[in-house]
Amino acid sequence: MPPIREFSEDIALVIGGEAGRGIQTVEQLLTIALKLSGYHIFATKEYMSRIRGGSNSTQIRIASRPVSAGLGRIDLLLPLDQKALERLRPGLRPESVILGDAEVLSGAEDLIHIPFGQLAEQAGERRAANTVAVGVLLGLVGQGLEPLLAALEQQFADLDRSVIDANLKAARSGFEAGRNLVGEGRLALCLQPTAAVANDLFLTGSEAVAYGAIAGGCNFVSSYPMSPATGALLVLARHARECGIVVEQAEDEIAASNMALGAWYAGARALVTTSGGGFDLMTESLSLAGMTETPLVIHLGQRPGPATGLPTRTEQGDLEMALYSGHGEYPRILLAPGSHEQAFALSRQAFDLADRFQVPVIVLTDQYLLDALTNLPALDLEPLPVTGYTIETGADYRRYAIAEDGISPRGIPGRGQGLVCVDSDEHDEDGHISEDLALRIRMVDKRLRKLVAMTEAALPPELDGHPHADTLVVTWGSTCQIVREALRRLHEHDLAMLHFPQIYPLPKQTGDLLARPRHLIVVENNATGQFAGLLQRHTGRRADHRILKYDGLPFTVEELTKTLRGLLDRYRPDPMECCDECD
Amino acid sequence: MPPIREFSEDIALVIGGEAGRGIQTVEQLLTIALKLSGYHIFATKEYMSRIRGGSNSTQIRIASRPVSAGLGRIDLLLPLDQKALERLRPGLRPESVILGDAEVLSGAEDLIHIPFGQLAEQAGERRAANTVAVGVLLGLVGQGLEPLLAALEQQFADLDRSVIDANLKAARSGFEAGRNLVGEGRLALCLQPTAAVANDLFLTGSEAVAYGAIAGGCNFVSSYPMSPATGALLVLARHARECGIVVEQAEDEIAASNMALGAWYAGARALVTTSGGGFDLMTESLSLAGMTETPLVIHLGQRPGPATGLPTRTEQGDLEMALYSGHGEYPRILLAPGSHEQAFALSRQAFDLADRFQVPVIVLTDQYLLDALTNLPALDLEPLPVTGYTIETGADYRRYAIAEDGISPRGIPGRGQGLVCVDSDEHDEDGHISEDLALRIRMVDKRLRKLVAMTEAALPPELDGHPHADTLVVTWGSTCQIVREALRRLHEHDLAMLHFPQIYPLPKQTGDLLARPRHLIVVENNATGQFAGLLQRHTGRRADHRILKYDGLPFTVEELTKTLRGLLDRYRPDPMECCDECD
Amino acid sequence: MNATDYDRPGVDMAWCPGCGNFAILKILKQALAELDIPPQRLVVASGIGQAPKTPHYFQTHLFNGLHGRALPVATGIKAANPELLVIAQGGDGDMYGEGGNHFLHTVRRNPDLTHLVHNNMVYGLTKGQASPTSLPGFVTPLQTEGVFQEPFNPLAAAIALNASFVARTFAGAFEESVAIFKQALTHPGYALVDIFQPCVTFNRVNTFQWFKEHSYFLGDNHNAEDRAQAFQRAIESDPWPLGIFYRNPARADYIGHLAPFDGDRRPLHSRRPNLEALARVLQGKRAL
Amino acid sequence: MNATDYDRPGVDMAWCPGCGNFAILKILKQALAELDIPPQRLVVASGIGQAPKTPHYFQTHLFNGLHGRALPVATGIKAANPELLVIAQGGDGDMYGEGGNHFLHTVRRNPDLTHLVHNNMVYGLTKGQASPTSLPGFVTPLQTEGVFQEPFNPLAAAIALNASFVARTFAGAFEESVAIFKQALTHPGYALVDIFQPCVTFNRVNTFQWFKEHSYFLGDNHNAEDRAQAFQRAIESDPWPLGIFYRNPARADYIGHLAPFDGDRRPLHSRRPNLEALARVLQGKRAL
Ligand SMILES: Cc1ncc(C[n+]2csc(CCOP(=O)(O)OP(=O)(O)O)c2C)c(N)n1
Ligand SMILES: Cc1ncc(C[n+]2csc(CCOP(=O)(O)OP(=O)(O)O)c2C)c(N)n1
Ligand code: SF4
Ligand code: SF4
Ligand SMILES: [Mg+2]
Ligand SMILES: [Mg+2]
Repeated sequence: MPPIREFSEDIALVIGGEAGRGIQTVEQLLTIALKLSGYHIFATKEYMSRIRGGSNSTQIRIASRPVSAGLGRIDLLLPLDQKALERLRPGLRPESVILGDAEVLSGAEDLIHIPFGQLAEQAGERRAANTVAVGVLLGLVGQGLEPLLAALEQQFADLDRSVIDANLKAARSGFEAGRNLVGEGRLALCLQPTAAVANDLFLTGSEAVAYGAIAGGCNFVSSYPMSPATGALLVLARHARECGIVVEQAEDEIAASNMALGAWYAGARALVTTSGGGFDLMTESLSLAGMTETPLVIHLGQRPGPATGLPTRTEQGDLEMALYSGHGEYPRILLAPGSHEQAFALSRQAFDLADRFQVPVIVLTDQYLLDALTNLPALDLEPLPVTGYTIETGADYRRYAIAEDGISPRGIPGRGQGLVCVDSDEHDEDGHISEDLALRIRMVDKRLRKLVAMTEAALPPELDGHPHADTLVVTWGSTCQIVREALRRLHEHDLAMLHFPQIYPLPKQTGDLLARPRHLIVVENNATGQFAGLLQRHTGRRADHRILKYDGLPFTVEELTKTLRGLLDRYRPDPMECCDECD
Repeated sequence: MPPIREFSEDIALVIGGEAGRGIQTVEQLLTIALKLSGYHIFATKEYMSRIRGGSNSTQIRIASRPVSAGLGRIDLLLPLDQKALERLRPGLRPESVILGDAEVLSGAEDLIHIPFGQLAEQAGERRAANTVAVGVLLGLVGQGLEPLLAALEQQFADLDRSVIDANLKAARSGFEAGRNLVGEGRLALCLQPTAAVANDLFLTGSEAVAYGAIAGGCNFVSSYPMSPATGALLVLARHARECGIVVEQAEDEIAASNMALGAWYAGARALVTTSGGGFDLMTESLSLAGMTETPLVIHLGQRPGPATGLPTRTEQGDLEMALYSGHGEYPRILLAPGSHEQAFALSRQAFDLADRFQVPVIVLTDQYLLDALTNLPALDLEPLPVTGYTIETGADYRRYAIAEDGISPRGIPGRGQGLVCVDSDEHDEDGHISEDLALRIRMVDKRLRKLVAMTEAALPPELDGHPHADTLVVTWGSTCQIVREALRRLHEHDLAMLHFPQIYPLPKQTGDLLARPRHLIVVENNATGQFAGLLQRHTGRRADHRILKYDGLPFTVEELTKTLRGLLDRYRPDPMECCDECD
Repeated sequence: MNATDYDRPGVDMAWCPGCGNFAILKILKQALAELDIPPQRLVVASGIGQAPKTPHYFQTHLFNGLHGRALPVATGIKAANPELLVIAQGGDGDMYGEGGNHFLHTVRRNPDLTHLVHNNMVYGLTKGQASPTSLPGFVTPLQTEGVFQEPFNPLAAAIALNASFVARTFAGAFEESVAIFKQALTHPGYALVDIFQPCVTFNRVNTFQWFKEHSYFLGDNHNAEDRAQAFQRAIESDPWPLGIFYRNPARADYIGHLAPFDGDRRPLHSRRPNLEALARVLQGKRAL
Repeated sequence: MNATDYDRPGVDMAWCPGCGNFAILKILKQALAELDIPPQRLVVASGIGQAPKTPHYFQTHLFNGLHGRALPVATGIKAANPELLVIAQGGDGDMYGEGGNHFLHTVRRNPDLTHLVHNNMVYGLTKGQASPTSLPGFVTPLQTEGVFQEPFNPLAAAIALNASFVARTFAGAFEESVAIFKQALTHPGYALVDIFQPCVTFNRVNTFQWFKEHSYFLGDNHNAEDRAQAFQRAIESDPWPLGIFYRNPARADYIGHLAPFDGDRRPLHSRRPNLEALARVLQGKRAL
């Protein structure tokens, strides 16, 4: 019998299994039951591009305090099959615990065996083995079983009553087995529930993006399915009726973005959601949005490229594409949320900015963030001034009247007496084709002039730590919370981080902020350091180190902690000053 | 009677008229006749996006020595209609001469009237007025009439004999009228013919690109028509039979680039030719080329964007798009010819580089260069090692065998016993889908590793002037010769220019070359200074001045001379040192 | 209204003298006038080419977008504001070449649009390459040995896709064309009108005279609700029939299937974001 | 050859157990074996989806490109080397959705390709959204109130485009399918085979059983050279006919119209660049 293992405060549970064999149900039941029991949750997924088979896993951080980043370590491993055990075992530490059914797992002597299958059979439903497993985990945690029973009722509502009952029974016997493990002193999970968490919101990144869009007044979405961006589309489709959203699955991405432009032109607030390959096909419309000054919001869920790449994995490899593609010269805005709250907030803000500046706004996320599930106390639903950017036209309306700030008042067909003419050719103030080359200059200048106001309105980077810290770690997008937690672990007062929710245009203060630190480190989930390149181009400041990762997986808190520690040690004038206690 | 006007050595003749009314025929007849008479020619066009009407013009530089850039000044104006006269008149200088038919032109007291219409009528063909005009110009130049007569015979070969004869007669009477002007001492064009020029090649930029492609082994072109890139396609179509080229007008640009990839995969050397909007649609295939490591050559003829923009004008606004679009991270090569010779050489080299490194190569030109017509003594037809980059496969062939330099031997289906499997997903060495994340890293590294050899092979920038000059002017693409001529006019020994035929990867020495001068000036035919941005990103060196132009027209030698002169004056420590004689 | 009410005085038209586009513009203005459509209610989405310049030449709202992309833009406009009368207008290359995929799927979707295709069997604006409808043997600077592909038959394709309204006319037949345009404009659903249009500059084969001599209007005995019969007539060539080939009144209405318009056809621009609904949705994300 | 000669032992197949793709792979291997096609002469160009993974699972050259783009890639391959036997393979979303425009124009071009479309009436790889061929009423996480668009009818469309070979079969009909595949593979020109394929995971409506019960093979009395008749049969639904609907032996050969292959079918890779010809061309640029 193995020694007692005790985990406290923040537990990393990993469930592994093949696609289509219930791993997703286990995750859903368990996370919701845990959250309803008052635990903070941060769950991330890692899966193959196939519908059935393969080997996927979910990491669920169960914690007594809010958590918002993925870990590298595994405290508890729940392999649903042999393949999962073998694939995930190399990641185990000596203190890790494997929980499983010895009947389906072999070669794991250190396994804490629980006869999932047998208990399920006893409950009257062989296929309820996974339900038993969920019960065991809840038993280990030690709060009530009720949340799980309620979740089961809901999840299986469409099934026969007898199946539901068997599952409830299975959950109960799993729960008891879990309690027994604790009672026998074989395993102890020492977590503090917080009552308020039960009432928290519980969202994936995709949901945060979609709800943010709705909050931003999105009432039109046209897209073509593509991982990992389809999630947000499905959320909008689910609430289309309730929230009043036109949902259109286009024949291709070209149609999707052109429909969205048509919709914006006619007064809707339209979104397209896609990934890199789909974005390529929209670059023509991006350029069209630039020339016609039609607002557009694109959600770009990144995944590893080039081409089809790794369709279900994560990467931040599309920044430069988002920034530079679409021919010709015209302003655009790039936002990149670093958390679920920010995904909501920026997705919402994207609509405001697009409408205000009449430019395309691109929200860059990635598979890691979109699929991550977490609890949050609340989201900001105070109404933004979502109207007021368009006008009721008079009979003498001119769509492209030369404006000092570059922003010509935008009319909408059917609202007012004016005719709203927009043109992809270079045009006159009325919106009609023109080859007046002096006018050309005025129009280019007008469009580019918006950059002044856009830069002024740019979301400021968020500093964490002392503004004069010696070493500054820069993040953009989904790496934010991972780095933040790593920094918390390093608790070095001469180390700060700067997160950029807005990638372009870069806020004015960027140059100053980057000029200060002696050491500049940029963290990116890609192979070439695209944001570091952008910073250098715009501020002249070259990153001293770039921490890059491009195997399709997100960074983990531990690996960043270690890499940063290594760099700090190199930066320290006298390495002897560094003591072990720092860690 | 106006005073005698004398022009020597280098004459700027401008012909203006509406589309579809013979201006093109005038230009063709005149340029070929002049070239056959031994004069150096550089002719550029400026035209509206319409088939008939509007107001277009052609500038023909007629010179005693080689010329390869457009001027701003007009020495001789030949307006074929009133609109042309009015539009072009503001560009005239006091010493300019207007030649025309007072019957169709009004309000031009300074006009040298020649009754084109009346002479044509006398020749028996009212519509031969333009032929008369060409005759007059040849008469002014004073060499023989034979080249024009021969050109007329050829140009009008399909017409009735009586029409041809009338035109020949018209040409003769025009010629006499021209000789008379000289004889009367009203006008003198003092040009020195060079016998050898008569036997020079006479090419547009489009032809240079197309012939370069053929020299590079191009035997497949699939494209969708788009100005200004259609020209090269038509040249290839014209010689398809003679040179053995598959020519396919695709249904759209997406099909065009995918066909080209299929063709390369199967062993052809394929080209696509397009402009910015079409390129947007190809970015998906660009990324595919990157992942599958299939060579691809794209000719990108730039025009002012965004969107439809100014379809028939010129700009260098697509550099960043060409460099960064197509999702994910993979190497590519960007070339940008600065002259007709270079258009031929780089277009040819593009095939070699694409095949050698198994990457997409983009050749950036623009409307100015593509439509410009000039004479050249010769082009380099020495065979390049156009084969040898692909192998005959063995049964154990692996398309993506990990290679030290990143370049896996490329096989072709049907050549050898091996199976050639290429995949847009991340793949194993065999070319089959893989989700092995450790392999992912090796494959990313393999692809990006090619950049080392690609950088080593990068075409060096071309320095004109002293390597330690105080001020360095940087050019890329078609501005090269214009700047070169401006520098020649400035003849400052502390001023040099550096032209980049290769934009990416930048050659290693770039940083050093840019670090030296005290003043760095970048000249670009766009609004945002894209190449200056690229240089800053890659070398850290910021341009002190960017000379930009974005009205749809190319720079002229005069305006660059003036702007550079102004900058040099500002740079000079003591402006008093500058004397007027310098100019 | 009068056709002249749509005039834009002083506009510089970029078409060649004698181009069939002038006739089509005249037909369109007449049909709109007879239907009393105020310019403020009319939006024309167009692509790039000679034909798509049309909306610049009369009084209308217009979205002159990219080559091939008028249909999805038009669909987006209609789906954002069903009160507008929406036309998608362009050339044969525009709509059947670059935009072919949108054609297929717009027909399947069946939004209430009028689709006007100026079919001159050539690429006009880019100076005379073959278009998908160019006839075999047509020689151009690009198709130097003549077109050999099967010409795209838009009518047969639309009928195969079960389009709800399929017609063809000839720019030279003013009266008949006005009548067909009016039917298309008032048809509830997607309506295709392919218009034979002479291009005097780049198509010296399919001239005004040629179209006139090689086409005729379907007689009264044609039953436009019989799909097989419509197909049979659509694949006829030389002479080419003109008229309304096919009509399917049973096709579902697109707008009615969009959640926000079920029982409420007000344009989206007149609606406020529904933050209460979102609050309810989010409330649901707190519990199970 | 034997079907097993195409096996790739030990390959990990990403399809769900019971998926119709297994049956199609088996049919394809059998047809290739009976026709004695060595893998070295065969190239499969495919897109992205579940169906386009097929060529990874047997011995063949393959170009597994992008979603929707198999047809132009296949055309490029064939036009670079007419000696290869080229298949374009993919799903219904791949070929009729994203790739719809290529479908239209490949049919017009008529290159000698076999076009295999695994039609499961759903987007498999992206987890169950509607495809262009999904039937009305089909409910998905995206089409939450059911599909309402007209389903895309690939056979009717291909016949409208005057395709040179148009067939449909069912993955569950092994013998008949092998025969149809063999005809398609040996047909000189573009040959479409649309294959009803059950998706056991995301299409619970159009199951194996459903396809079996709702389809039947055309009898001997069907005249595949009669275009109108073919169209009539192609628009029939429930039950859906299977078999070879249409064949047009008169369609022109694509390769024969490409200048380099006129009288010389050697692949382009075996040819040297023709610098002499270029020199002649350039010589011409010196004179008039
Ligand atoms: C993406 C893209 N590709 C190509 C072009 C160039 N282009 C402009 S119009 C046109 C074709 C014109 O032919 P058609 O659509 O038949 O219209 P027409 O001029 O004959 O009325 C082309 C190829 C473009 N503007 N955009
Ligand atoms: C440009 C682009 N858009 C979207 C996708 C995502 N995607 C991959 S497969 C697929 C559809 C799969 O359906 P289908 O073609 O019917 O094939 P199946 O999986 O059903 O065999 C989609 C939308 C993609 N890979 N590329
Ligand atoms: S080129 Fe043809 S289509 Fe275009 S305006 Fe002229 S005649 Fe009309
Ligand atoms: S999802 Fe459907 S099509 Fe894809 S492998 Fe599974 S059963 Fe086959
Ligand atoms: Mg046309
Ligand atoms: Mg499918």
